[in-house]
Amino acid sequence: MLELNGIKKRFGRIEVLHGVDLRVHAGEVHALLGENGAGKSTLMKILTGILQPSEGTIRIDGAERHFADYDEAIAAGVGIVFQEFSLIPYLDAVENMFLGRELRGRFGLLDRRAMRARAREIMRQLAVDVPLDVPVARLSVAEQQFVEIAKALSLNARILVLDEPTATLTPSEVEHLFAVMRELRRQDVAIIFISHHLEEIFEICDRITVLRDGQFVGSCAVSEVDNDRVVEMMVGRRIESSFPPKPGVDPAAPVVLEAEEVQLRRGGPVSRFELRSGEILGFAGLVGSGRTETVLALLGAYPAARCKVRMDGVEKRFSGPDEGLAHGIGLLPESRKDEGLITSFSILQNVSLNNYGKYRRNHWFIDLRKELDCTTAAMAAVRVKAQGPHARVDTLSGGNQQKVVIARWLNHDMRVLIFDEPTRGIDVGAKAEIYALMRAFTARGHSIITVSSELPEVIGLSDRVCVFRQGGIVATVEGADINSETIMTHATTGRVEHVA
Amino acid sequence: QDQLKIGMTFQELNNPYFVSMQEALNEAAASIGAEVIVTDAGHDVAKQISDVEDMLQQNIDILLLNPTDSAGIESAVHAAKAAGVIVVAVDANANGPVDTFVGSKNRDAGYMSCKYLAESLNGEGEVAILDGIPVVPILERVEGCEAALAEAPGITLVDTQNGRQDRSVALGVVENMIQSHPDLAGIFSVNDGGAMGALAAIQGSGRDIKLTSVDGAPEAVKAIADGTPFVETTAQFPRDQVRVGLAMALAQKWGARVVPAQVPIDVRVVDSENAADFSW
Amino acid sequence: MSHDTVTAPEEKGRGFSPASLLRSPLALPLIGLIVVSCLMGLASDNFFSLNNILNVLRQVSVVGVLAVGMTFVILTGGIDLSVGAVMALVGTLSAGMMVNIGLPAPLALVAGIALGLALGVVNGALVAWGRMPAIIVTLATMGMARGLGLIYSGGYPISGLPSWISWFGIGRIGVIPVPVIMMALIYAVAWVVLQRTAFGRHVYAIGGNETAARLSGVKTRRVQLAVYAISGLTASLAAVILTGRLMSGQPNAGVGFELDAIAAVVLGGTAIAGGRGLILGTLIGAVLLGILNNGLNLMGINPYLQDVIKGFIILLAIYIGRDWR
Amino acid sequence: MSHDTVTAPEEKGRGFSPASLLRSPLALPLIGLIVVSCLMGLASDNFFSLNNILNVLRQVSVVGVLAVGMTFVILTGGIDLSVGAVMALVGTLSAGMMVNIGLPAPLALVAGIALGLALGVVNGALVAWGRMPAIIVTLATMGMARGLGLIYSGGYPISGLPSWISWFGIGRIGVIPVPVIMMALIYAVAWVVLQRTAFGRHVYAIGGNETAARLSGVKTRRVQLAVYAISGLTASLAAVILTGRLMSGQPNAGVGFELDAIAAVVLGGTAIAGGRGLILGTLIGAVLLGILNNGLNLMGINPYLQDVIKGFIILLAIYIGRDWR
Ligand SMILES: Nc1ncnc2c1ncn2[C@@H]1O[C@H](COP(=O)(O)OP(=O)(O)OP(=O)(O)O)[C@@H](O)[C@H]1O
Ligand SMILES: Nc1ncnc2c1ncn2[C@@H]1O[C@H](COP(=O)(O)OP(=O)(O)OP(=O)(O)O)[C@@H](O)[C@H]1O
Ligand SMILES: [Mg+2]
Ligand SMILES: [Mg+2]
Repeated sequence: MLELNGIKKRFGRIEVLHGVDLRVHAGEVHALLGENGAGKSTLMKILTGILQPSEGTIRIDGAERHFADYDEAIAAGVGIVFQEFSLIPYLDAVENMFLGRELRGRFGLLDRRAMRARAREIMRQLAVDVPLDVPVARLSVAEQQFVEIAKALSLNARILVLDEPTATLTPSEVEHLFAVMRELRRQDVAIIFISHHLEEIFEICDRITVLRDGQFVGSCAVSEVDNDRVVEMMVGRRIESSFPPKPGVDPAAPVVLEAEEVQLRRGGPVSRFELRSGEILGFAGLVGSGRTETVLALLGAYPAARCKVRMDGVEKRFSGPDEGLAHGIGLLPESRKDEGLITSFSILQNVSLNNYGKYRRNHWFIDLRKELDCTTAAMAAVRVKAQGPHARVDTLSGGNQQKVVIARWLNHDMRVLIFDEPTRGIDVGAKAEIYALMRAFTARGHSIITVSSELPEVIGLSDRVCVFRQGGIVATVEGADINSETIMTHATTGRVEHVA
Repeated sequence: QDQLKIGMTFQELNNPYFVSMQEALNEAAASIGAEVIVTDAGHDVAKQISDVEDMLQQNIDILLLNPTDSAGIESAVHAAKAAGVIVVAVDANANGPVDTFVGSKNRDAGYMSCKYLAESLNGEGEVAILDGIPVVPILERVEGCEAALAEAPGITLVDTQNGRQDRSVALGVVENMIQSHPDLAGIFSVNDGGAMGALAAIQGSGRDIKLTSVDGAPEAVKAIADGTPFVETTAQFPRDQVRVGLAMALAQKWGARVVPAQVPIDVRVVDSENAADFSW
Repeated sequence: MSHDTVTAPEEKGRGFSPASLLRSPLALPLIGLIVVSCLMGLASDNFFSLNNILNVLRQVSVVGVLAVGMTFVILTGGIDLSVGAVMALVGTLSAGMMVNIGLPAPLALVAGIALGLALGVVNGALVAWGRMPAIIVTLATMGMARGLGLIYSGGYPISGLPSWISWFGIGRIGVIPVPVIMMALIYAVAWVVLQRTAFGRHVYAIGGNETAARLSGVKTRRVQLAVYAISGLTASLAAVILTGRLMSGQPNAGVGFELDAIAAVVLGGTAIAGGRGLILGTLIGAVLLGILNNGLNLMGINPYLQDVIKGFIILLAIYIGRDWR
Repeated sequence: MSHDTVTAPEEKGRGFSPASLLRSPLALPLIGLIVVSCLMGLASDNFFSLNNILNVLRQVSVVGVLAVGMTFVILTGGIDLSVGAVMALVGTLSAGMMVNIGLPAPLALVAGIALGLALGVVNGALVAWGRMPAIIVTLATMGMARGLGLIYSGGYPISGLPSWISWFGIGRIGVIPVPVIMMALIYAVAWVVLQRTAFGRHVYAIGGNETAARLSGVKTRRVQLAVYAISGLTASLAAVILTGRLMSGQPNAGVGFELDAIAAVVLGGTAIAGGRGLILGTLIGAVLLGILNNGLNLMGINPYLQDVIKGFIILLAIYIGRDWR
């Protein structure tokens, strides 16, 4: 039904797609796989008219098509959920879903009732309960993701592209999404699905196409391959277990950071936890369970009702991430584009952003050479694929942008790193390396808190796991208790103590 | 021999008063075959200094200076003299070695207007002053006005507000004045621009308030002739100021060693009786 | 794990309970208006007279109308510094067409309005298709419009208009001044357009996130063009009122009015970065500014001091309201 | 996958090859400068004389210095409309301290500079800690500063300064006018601060993405405070030059200079939204504006027409340079 032939794409002098083919049939879920920067998003942008191919053709139902912009693609029945959000922060979910395609009633005025009813229906289909009346800026990242998905569904597209829709979702929500995808498949919609979670591929997809460095590697049915084979196609080599062994934390290890009382909202639950030297503490929980807010509150970046923190046994009250930084605590935020990167900066400038102490000359001035050397090393450590340290980060693929933020913190001499969804959008190969770097960091006696919605990641990486539910920690599990059943039980049914 | 080059810098050129001055200058220069360069400072002294500097780059022989501020322009006067240029201040004086100053008797103008106002109110009632941009000529008019009002014991000055010599600003300011002083009987405006705004406000309110002003602008004269509440304007003679100023400069150019340091130009009351015949 | 884990959305009341009113973005501008009015009322007896209230509204009308177009522009994240100059140019040329060319007055007014619209379209085209920053485009067109007005009039105001033109400035229907009625109508239309049409939603969307709006299929350039055109249109409607008030075409009228219009928009709770704000807030902001001018005049405060007080009150109002922005 | 997949970093040439110069963000402002200069040179014989070039630079110095602080502010995504008024207030009060209070002149100048800095700090505090939009904060402080200057001086300029003050305005060292030297020094310092210090990078970072900068530990509020303080500082340095040129304290000076400074910054290629731009671009922009004013005067163009031409050339320059923004 859909045929992309020999698609090439150049940005300036650099070719990022070298003649890619893609064939998708009606009523199939087709996985598009590849490492970060392989060209998946670029290919999808070409399909949807957002970028123009330098060469190559697009055929739908055998007819060659040119889309000058996304609107024309929509008219031809092609819809996409973008990897990066494209919602209007101050409009509500309904307005966002129908933006540019509003339903009109009398006198050409908006038919708000009809749009609302339609939005409710789509949300019901997705089995999520997203507030429809508040500005989407106030929704959690996952809720925003659902608004994005709902928006694409409202197009009734015949070809639907989902670019890493699950990166911010927890397993149960992924299930809801898959249910909807299966339903669409029954209705003969062709779905192109991009994800770095390979188990999802095996669960939902019918066929796969693999890209590597902008090159077409191969296309086959899912049933013909297994996990290792897919990884090999993507990366060009085998990857052993992605999680490094847990060395086990000495129970006598000193407590670096102790949260005595964190209460996000007045009257809400109070959480306590401690972070020991040399450990990775995982924060698990459902979307909106308050993990992000808790870590922000630690640093004073979220106005919690109460927040009592001790560092090395001394009571501290951080007024913001700058003070955290001064005490050796770094935060990698949840949303790289809005909160992590200066998109107009180069990689180099992003990496050194808060670390000029390292490259000072005569106390005041930046030592440009040292800055360049350190950045090049940091980039190599996390494998940023880019033209060089002076490339602007907004020309990088999503995963590579994430790596830049990680490189910023690993380049720093921090004692505690707080990573909120650190591997969002990162490919399997790079993930393993980042996990190894995290372990290397704790091996030096430092500590990490990692918030993750990916259960396997929390389980495979953490020495201990704090499980969140409804704004507070309901349980802290260690050792053999770190398994999906226990964590999910706590996360869904754990008792929340409400304190006045 | 080179053509004579005359530079004139105006404090503003979006005011009929200075526009007519410019017209008279152009006519006069044409009659003697001289070249004229004109700049508009827009009430910005710094720009006026730059304008003079630029004119000096063009080797002018005569600088007619209508300063937006007497003190601030001093360095430009020095620069001009240093370049051997004859400097005549027109309408407002400038500090520094100016050769001649030609200007209205502004204090008299204010005095005459307010005296007229007091008399037309039969010597009693509440009056207000519509002030303008604080530059010397305007301040002198207010001073003269206050002196005249002080001579009439039955007159009380109840309000002074700033209309910035701008018609639309003055309109709003006078509307408010009229609201807050139910017994207001007269208004003196420092210039005709502000007065036209005040006139609109008075007419809009339907109250009987007499208005006087300074300048003699065509619109004001017409309003006076039409028998509106605008009863008098003390006319200045902008065309004559520039003609006299140019003459003083030419006299020096021809070799005169003693020219008057100041040539005060008289002002004249224009009211309903002589308005029909008056123009700049 | 079912969806009750997603915290239930707090139902936003559709009705107007006092609490919902307090949470509305209009609440703070309104409170500011009430507080300032009361202060002025205490300080000056005349303040609360019907006559004075109508007086204030009439004075507000010119900036109030300018601020409507400015609201559209600011909502998209732009700015229009040319409104005062466009107003002056339109007023001057309309008057010129009546007096110098002898065009029938209604025709001249319509031609003037068309001209304002055209100037707005020029601004919009430069911003939307030229991809130039609005602040600099409109700064340049501001200078150009002023210059053109002065060239046309030679620096003289143009008077001698048919006397019925003053109806737009000082006429009344019943007790209500005509400019106040015009302003009210313009605000009503603007409200419907912003709140009840797709175009209005697109204006907000562009201010919220232009790229995202474009990717959603909003014709962002066309909308941008339109908001500057609207701003040109309201500037020329303001010119009609002003011409009626001044009974002449004034090439140098309205200097600095763009700043007053911006202040009105922002005092009314509209975010200067775009995306958020209500047209009624702008009306409140414009009235608030008008009351300040009027009240300080009524109190007979030294005009220099008035500037200081006005600045201070604007800061205070914005400071109190800043969480809503 | 070894790191040869990390494509070799394209060495950013430290040397100045012609190609790299063309790709630099300074290229277009520079081309604009050269084109306009040539046009002016063709139209007027005097234009390229050394005397006239120094004359232009001297005329540029006041706005040029104001534009330095403005560049810092705009790079963070802010704006400072108060610079002209602050300059006037500082000049007026310094002059007042010399003339009325009899303070020794150097002390009065230093006190004036400290005052300008303090006013900048007030702006910065309101923006950074008050979380209020810069445009409205500085609009209000602009009005307040003007009002205060007028109240202090009663509207009269303050003259009678010690004559050596004029050295700052019209003095020369060798052939070079003192204000030009001051301007050059200020630009040099600004360049080092922006390009070679952590503070400078943070200025750019805040303009690029304030949230990201804050979350990564940049003291965003302190940096914001600092840029407005710098703007206040450069405004008071401009006041020293201006006082030297005017030999008096002028409460009405510098009306509209904030717009000239903004135009210089934007003509120089700095994005009005912040995050991108170079201080040298601002210098080029300021000189470009100065050349326009000077050249149009030298050609003897009708002053009304000058505004139109200036607006047109600004639009043209920005239009040509827009891809770099
Ligand atoms: N505007 C641009 N200018 C220059 N290079 C670009 C631009 N956009 C993308 N690229 C480059 O194209 C390559 C492919 O990027 P793309 O976003 O398609 O990767 P991806 O496969 O989606 O990766 P990820 O899994 O990380 O999302 C990357 O190397 C990226 O740096
Ligand atoms: N700015 C905001 N205003 C109002 N509510 C918010 C805001 N940000 C988040 N919330 C709500 O707070 C709750 C907790 O969000 P938080 O982001 O801390 O959860 P999380 O456990 O990190 O989940 P996620 O995976 O979504 O990041 C969510 O229900 C969310 O809707
Ligand atoms: Mg991608
Ligand atoms: Mg989170």
